[in-house]
Amino acid sequence: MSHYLSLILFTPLVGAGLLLFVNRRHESVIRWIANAVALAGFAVSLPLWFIYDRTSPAYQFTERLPWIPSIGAEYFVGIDGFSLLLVLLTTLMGLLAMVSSWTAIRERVKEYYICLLVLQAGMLGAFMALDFLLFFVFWEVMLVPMYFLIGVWGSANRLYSAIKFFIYTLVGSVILLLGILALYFSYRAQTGVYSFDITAYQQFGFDPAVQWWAFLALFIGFAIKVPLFPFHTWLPDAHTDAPTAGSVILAAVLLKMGTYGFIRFSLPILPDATHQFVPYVAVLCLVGVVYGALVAMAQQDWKRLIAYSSVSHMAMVMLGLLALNPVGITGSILQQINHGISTGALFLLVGVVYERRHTREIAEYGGLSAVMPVYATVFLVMTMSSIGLPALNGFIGEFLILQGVFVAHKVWAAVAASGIVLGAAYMLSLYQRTMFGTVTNPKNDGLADLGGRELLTFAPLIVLAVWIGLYPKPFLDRLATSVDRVIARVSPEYGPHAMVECGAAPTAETAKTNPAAAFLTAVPCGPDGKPLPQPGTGAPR
Amino acid sequence: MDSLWLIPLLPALGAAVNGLVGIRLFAKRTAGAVAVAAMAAAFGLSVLAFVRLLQLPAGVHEINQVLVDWLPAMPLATHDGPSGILAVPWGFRLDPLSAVMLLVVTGIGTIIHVYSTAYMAHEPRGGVARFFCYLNLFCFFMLTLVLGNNFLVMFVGWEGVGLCSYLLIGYWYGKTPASDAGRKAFVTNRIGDWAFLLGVFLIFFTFGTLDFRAVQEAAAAMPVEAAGWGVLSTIALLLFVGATGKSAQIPLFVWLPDAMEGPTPVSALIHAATMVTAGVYMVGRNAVLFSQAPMVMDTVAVVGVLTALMAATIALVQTDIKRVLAYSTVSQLGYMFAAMGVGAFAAGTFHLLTHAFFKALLFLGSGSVIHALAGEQDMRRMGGLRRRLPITYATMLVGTLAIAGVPPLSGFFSKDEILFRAFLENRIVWALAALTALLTAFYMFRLMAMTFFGGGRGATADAGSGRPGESPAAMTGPLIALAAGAVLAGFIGIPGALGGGNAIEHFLEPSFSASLPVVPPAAAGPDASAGHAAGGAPASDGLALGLMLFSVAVAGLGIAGAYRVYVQRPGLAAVLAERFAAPHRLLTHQYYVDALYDATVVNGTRATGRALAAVDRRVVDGTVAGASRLTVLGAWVASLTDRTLVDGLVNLLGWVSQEGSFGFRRLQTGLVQNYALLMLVGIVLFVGVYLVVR
Amino acid sequence: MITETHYLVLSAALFAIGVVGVMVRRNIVVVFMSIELMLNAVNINLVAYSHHLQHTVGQVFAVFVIAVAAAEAAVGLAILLAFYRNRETVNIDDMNLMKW
Amino acid sequence: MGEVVGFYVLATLILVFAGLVITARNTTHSVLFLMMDFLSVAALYVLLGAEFVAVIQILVYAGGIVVLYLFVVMLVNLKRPPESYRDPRRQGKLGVVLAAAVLVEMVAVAGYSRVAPAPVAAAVSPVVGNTEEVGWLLYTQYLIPFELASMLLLVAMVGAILLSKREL
Repeated sequence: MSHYLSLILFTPLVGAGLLLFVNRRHESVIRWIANAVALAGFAVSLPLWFIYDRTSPAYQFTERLPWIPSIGAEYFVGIDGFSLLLVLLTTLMGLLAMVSSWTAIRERVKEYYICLLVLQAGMLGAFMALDFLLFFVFWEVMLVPMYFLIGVWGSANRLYSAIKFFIYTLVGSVILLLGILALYFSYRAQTGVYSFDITAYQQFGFDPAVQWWAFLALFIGFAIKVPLFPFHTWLPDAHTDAPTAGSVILAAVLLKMGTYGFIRFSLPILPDATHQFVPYVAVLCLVGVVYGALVAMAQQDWKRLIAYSSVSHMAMVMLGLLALNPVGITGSILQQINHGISTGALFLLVGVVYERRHTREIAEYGGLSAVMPVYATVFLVMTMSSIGLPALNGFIGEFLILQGVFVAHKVWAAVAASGIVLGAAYMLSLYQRTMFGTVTNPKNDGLADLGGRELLTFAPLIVLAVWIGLYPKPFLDRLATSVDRVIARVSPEYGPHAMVECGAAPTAETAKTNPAAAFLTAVPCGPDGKPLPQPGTGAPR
Repeated sequence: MDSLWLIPLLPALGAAVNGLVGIRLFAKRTAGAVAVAAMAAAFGLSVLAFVRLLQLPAGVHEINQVLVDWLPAMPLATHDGPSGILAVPWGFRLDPLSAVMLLVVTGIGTIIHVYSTAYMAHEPRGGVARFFCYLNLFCFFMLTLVLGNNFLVMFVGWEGVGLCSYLLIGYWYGKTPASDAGRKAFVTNRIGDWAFLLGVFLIFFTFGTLDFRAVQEAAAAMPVEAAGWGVLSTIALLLFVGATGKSAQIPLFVWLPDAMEGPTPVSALIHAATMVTAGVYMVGRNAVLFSQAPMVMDTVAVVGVLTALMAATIALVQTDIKRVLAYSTVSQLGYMFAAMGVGAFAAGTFHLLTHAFFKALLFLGSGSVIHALAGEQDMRRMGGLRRRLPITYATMLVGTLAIAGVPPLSGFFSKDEILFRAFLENRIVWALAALTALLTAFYMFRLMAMTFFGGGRGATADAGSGRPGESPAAMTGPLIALAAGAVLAGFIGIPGALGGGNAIEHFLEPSFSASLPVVPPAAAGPDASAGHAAGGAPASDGLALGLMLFSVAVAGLGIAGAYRVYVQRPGLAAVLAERFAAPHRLLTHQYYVDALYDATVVNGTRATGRALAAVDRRVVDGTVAGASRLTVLGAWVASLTDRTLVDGLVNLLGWVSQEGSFGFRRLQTGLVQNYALLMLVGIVLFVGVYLVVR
Repeated sequence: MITETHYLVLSAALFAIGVVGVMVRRNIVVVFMSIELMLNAVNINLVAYSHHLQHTVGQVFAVFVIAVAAAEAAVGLAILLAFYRNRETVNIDDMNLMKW
Repeated sequence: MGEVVGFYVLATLILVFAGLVITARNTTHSVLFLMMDFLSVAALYVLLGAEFVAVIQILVYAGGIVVLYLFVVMLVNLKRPPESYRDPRRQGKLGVVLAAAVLVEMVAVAGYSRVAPAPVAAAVSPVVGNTEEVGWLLYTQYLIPFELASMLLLVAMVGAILLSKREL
């Protein structure tokens, strides 16, 4: 048992505590400390990438301490492939958000950075928690700093947006809590043990009726966070009025909480209910994909447009999960990372011009290519990443999702794929309206191009976008065993397959009684973890 | 030359150098030199690779190289259960078809790069580097498209060239029409890509692999879907829709004419020679698959020939020199699709090759004209340039003759081969194709006549005052090289009827048939695609000769017509336009297709978007707001109750205690000793109680 | 024979004297001293029982009480000085501002 | 016998000096009587076999605290008589009555209570001698209270300095 995850988790909190002791007048000291802490947080989390054992299907780096023994709640953290990528995304985006705020925030600097750091700790905790109650606590912890970020440092309509964000998500949280408690008591009723341990839940067969209600409750909680149509209306407001770093964190990490919730809780804990709900949720996703894209097309506000594009993209991510096959789920997770990178970058980009011009009205801009060529280039790369140009990250995710969905249901894939056509339409339209043409607004004449610090924030994102686009294997490898674990729960028919491919086949009756167990024993076979034939010129099957 | 992947990598490096360093630092010449060097090196490697392909032992027709895993193996169900595996490598394959495309892309690409160094010389310094960066990037993606050994790698190139096309069309981003055209091109292509992607999904679902060769083999093993619509037909149709987007066929052809807003070398390279032929290439790549779906083949042929005819008619009345060429390109692409549709894959590819030469030549020639006239593109303001631009005139004449199908230029052989095969397969297609050939000859000579013959008009007249005529050597050199190509390229495909060996058809054959080793090359019997021609009896030689004469006659008719109308009697065109006003208007407005699309799809989508945005604000968000209002109302009611009832009780209690406390207040004297006194009282009582109850 | 009861009565008497001092005197210094007397009364008790029970722990507590007394005296007198500096008086009856 | 005589002599001294402390008009006299009282109590401790506490009593009380009182009395240079104002609400007489009541009650308690003599003592300490035993207890069983007491003194010191300094 190591304390590595706790180290990662508490680094931002320690930083926030440190900031408490700094006099508020020393703004540059505060900035340096906060940025250093964020950098340290990222540096501390980075070795995870290397020491994570990609062949093991178990939760790794687990840490388990009693927390509230009387109700069975524990401080139980651990990560698998999903959380690994999301934790790294969080620390990276947290760092970039921090760096991007250097000049953008001029008032209440200390409180701002404390909020950001606490927010980061909340997100990390939510991604690491393996105890349902602990997860819920971190889930709520994220809410408060975000509320302040929007409400205090936001733009014109910030109070409305902040309260809307807070109350809307809180409603979801309450219903989520009901679902958690339903599972908790149901688990107690059937096993006699008080526990919030989700690793136990994931191996436990809940009563179908309980599953149905619990899925509904969890669905509402998570769907609001995703946000899935028609629960999405808080998102454009929150994004529009949040400060840049807030938008970045919101888009890059916070939205992932919803989809992460589905993959971590709803799918593996409630497999029967999942199968019942898939058609309905998928319809919402499909509506979301098309609807979000169409509404984005009509937006006049830069950030609102990207916010609606998020609605569309996140619906696509959800749809990938609902494919309930390895490719769809893998694509979905990868697309979460991709969405974090590209949409995070897009919000950072909006932040750059917002800081210079203090308006997000698309019509106020135009012809920026001429005055800010580097900016235009970065924006182009991220636009392309966002609309899924092959060789950039977005394509890999979208392809895997759509291929997975296609196998599950062909019409869904056809409808969802239309989202990429519409995506090109609205993003290129945005690009044209802002970057192309001549500079018509004299205020845009002297805009400074990206500075060194700003360029530094985009460099890792561009590198990641290209890396995932060209060689996503390291990412997909780290997801494989975790995906298999979920698949073994929701789509056991994929179990025997891996067995056949992986040598040592368990006996037929083990496979019959518990396909999931048979599948799991079959996973670690082969030292390289994938004894699969080399595709290519092989004979057709 | 073991590394096919080096070929696309070189232009990518060139693009990276120009993009990262060049835009800031390079002089115009340096930027051009870097780009040309990258392309020339890629061309050299391509030739080496081609030679190596020729040296392969008999029976082996491809070089397959897997660079690295792209998507690692993941289990995914196919139509026969959950045992499929989705795995995609970065794999490259050189076979005869891709070798031809490879040479076209790198060869013509290099020539056009050289041309661009002169053509773009007036641009600002950073702009030149940017231009070459895009152009090299385009070549990278095009080569990836050509060399990819599976659908996904091809799709990288497929979309990548779309991006570069977008960037290059919008190269002069300050001009609204340019950026509009770029966006239109990209989005229209995306519609095609939508179908293409679905086709790819279905291919995996059906065959469990995305490798081209494996798919062809598997498709060949399935029954021909002659009678009923089957999954192969669906796949083929989806792929073909993708091809219509990229190759500007009905119904997605509208973007190509607009794409002429880009610089002329771009039009030559991307929108004539290479990118737009990607659709044709893709169909050829999947020849076996398409052959198994005859209904789709018919669709391809009909769409191709209709596009060819429609574009040719539109080209008749265009006045912008580049738009004429653009519609001509659409028309010629239709030709190629018609060839593919009638099963003449080799002929289609042959035409692709020859077309790449003469259309690039024509575009570059028109660029030379535009360059000489300082940007003038309207043919009505040209004329009499024959003497002013002798090299341009001569080379363009070669190109025009080639496209018109005058023997022995390259266009004659390839076009004739298509017509011959169409005649054998489908007379209607043949008839329409022949009509198109007539129109082609006509409008091309109309272009020549309006540009080079007659007296100076408009821009030519203005420029007559002493502007030096001919373009620099860096522009005329490529023109001459391409002209040589346009003359000579045909000789690799001299049909059997003329005593030739039709070398290209035999060379390409392995790419269009399944199971290479199974069919011995010597047998030359009927196979999946190219059976009829090779197996044709000597009797068909006579037919072939007859058709050849016919098409020469058609070309001659077209040329003569154009000569009569535009050179001998210059007024006649206007008269004709007036007499046939309605058809003329229809043609000048391109059959109102653009207007129709704008009115329905484009504005429909936009209006839907606006409507949904309103719905989102009013209804969806309105519901949320309504819920919150309801809550507020409830809160108001509750607070009313609270104030009157609940608070009333509390206030009563407070009032009572307040009144009562006036008495107790006197205890609070503030004197320490009084407090001590009270403590003492407490102690006394306490101890007293203790003593009593002890 | 002196029993612990003798000591208890002695300490009770001393305590009572301290209480009287606290109650009747108005000079706050004297009041403080009276408190010291009461603490001493307690200490006598503790030490007496320590003797009676033959266990040292009572003395330990006496030591603690002395420590607390010292602290009390120091802080209390410091407060007194501060008060005197402001009000020029040590009369406890003048210190009645902290009411209500 | 000597113990009885000693006790009664010392008890008389203690009570007399205590009475003088609270009755003396002059505050300085009060302080001196207080010192005498403390010394008598110290002697009583010796009588009880608690030499260590006796020494502490002399050092801390008679030596330290009394001197502190003396300083304060000197510093508080009274311009007007200290007890000139008399608050009518103070009920001093009632206080005296209550004090008497307390006395009576406590004497009653003392009379009633009978503590079983010397229950084991368990011979916890490995050392002999009063001072050693006290020290041993302080540093073993009562280490934490002992340290806390030191913290308390430190805080008191800081507080006293803070309060009595004119300007911070």
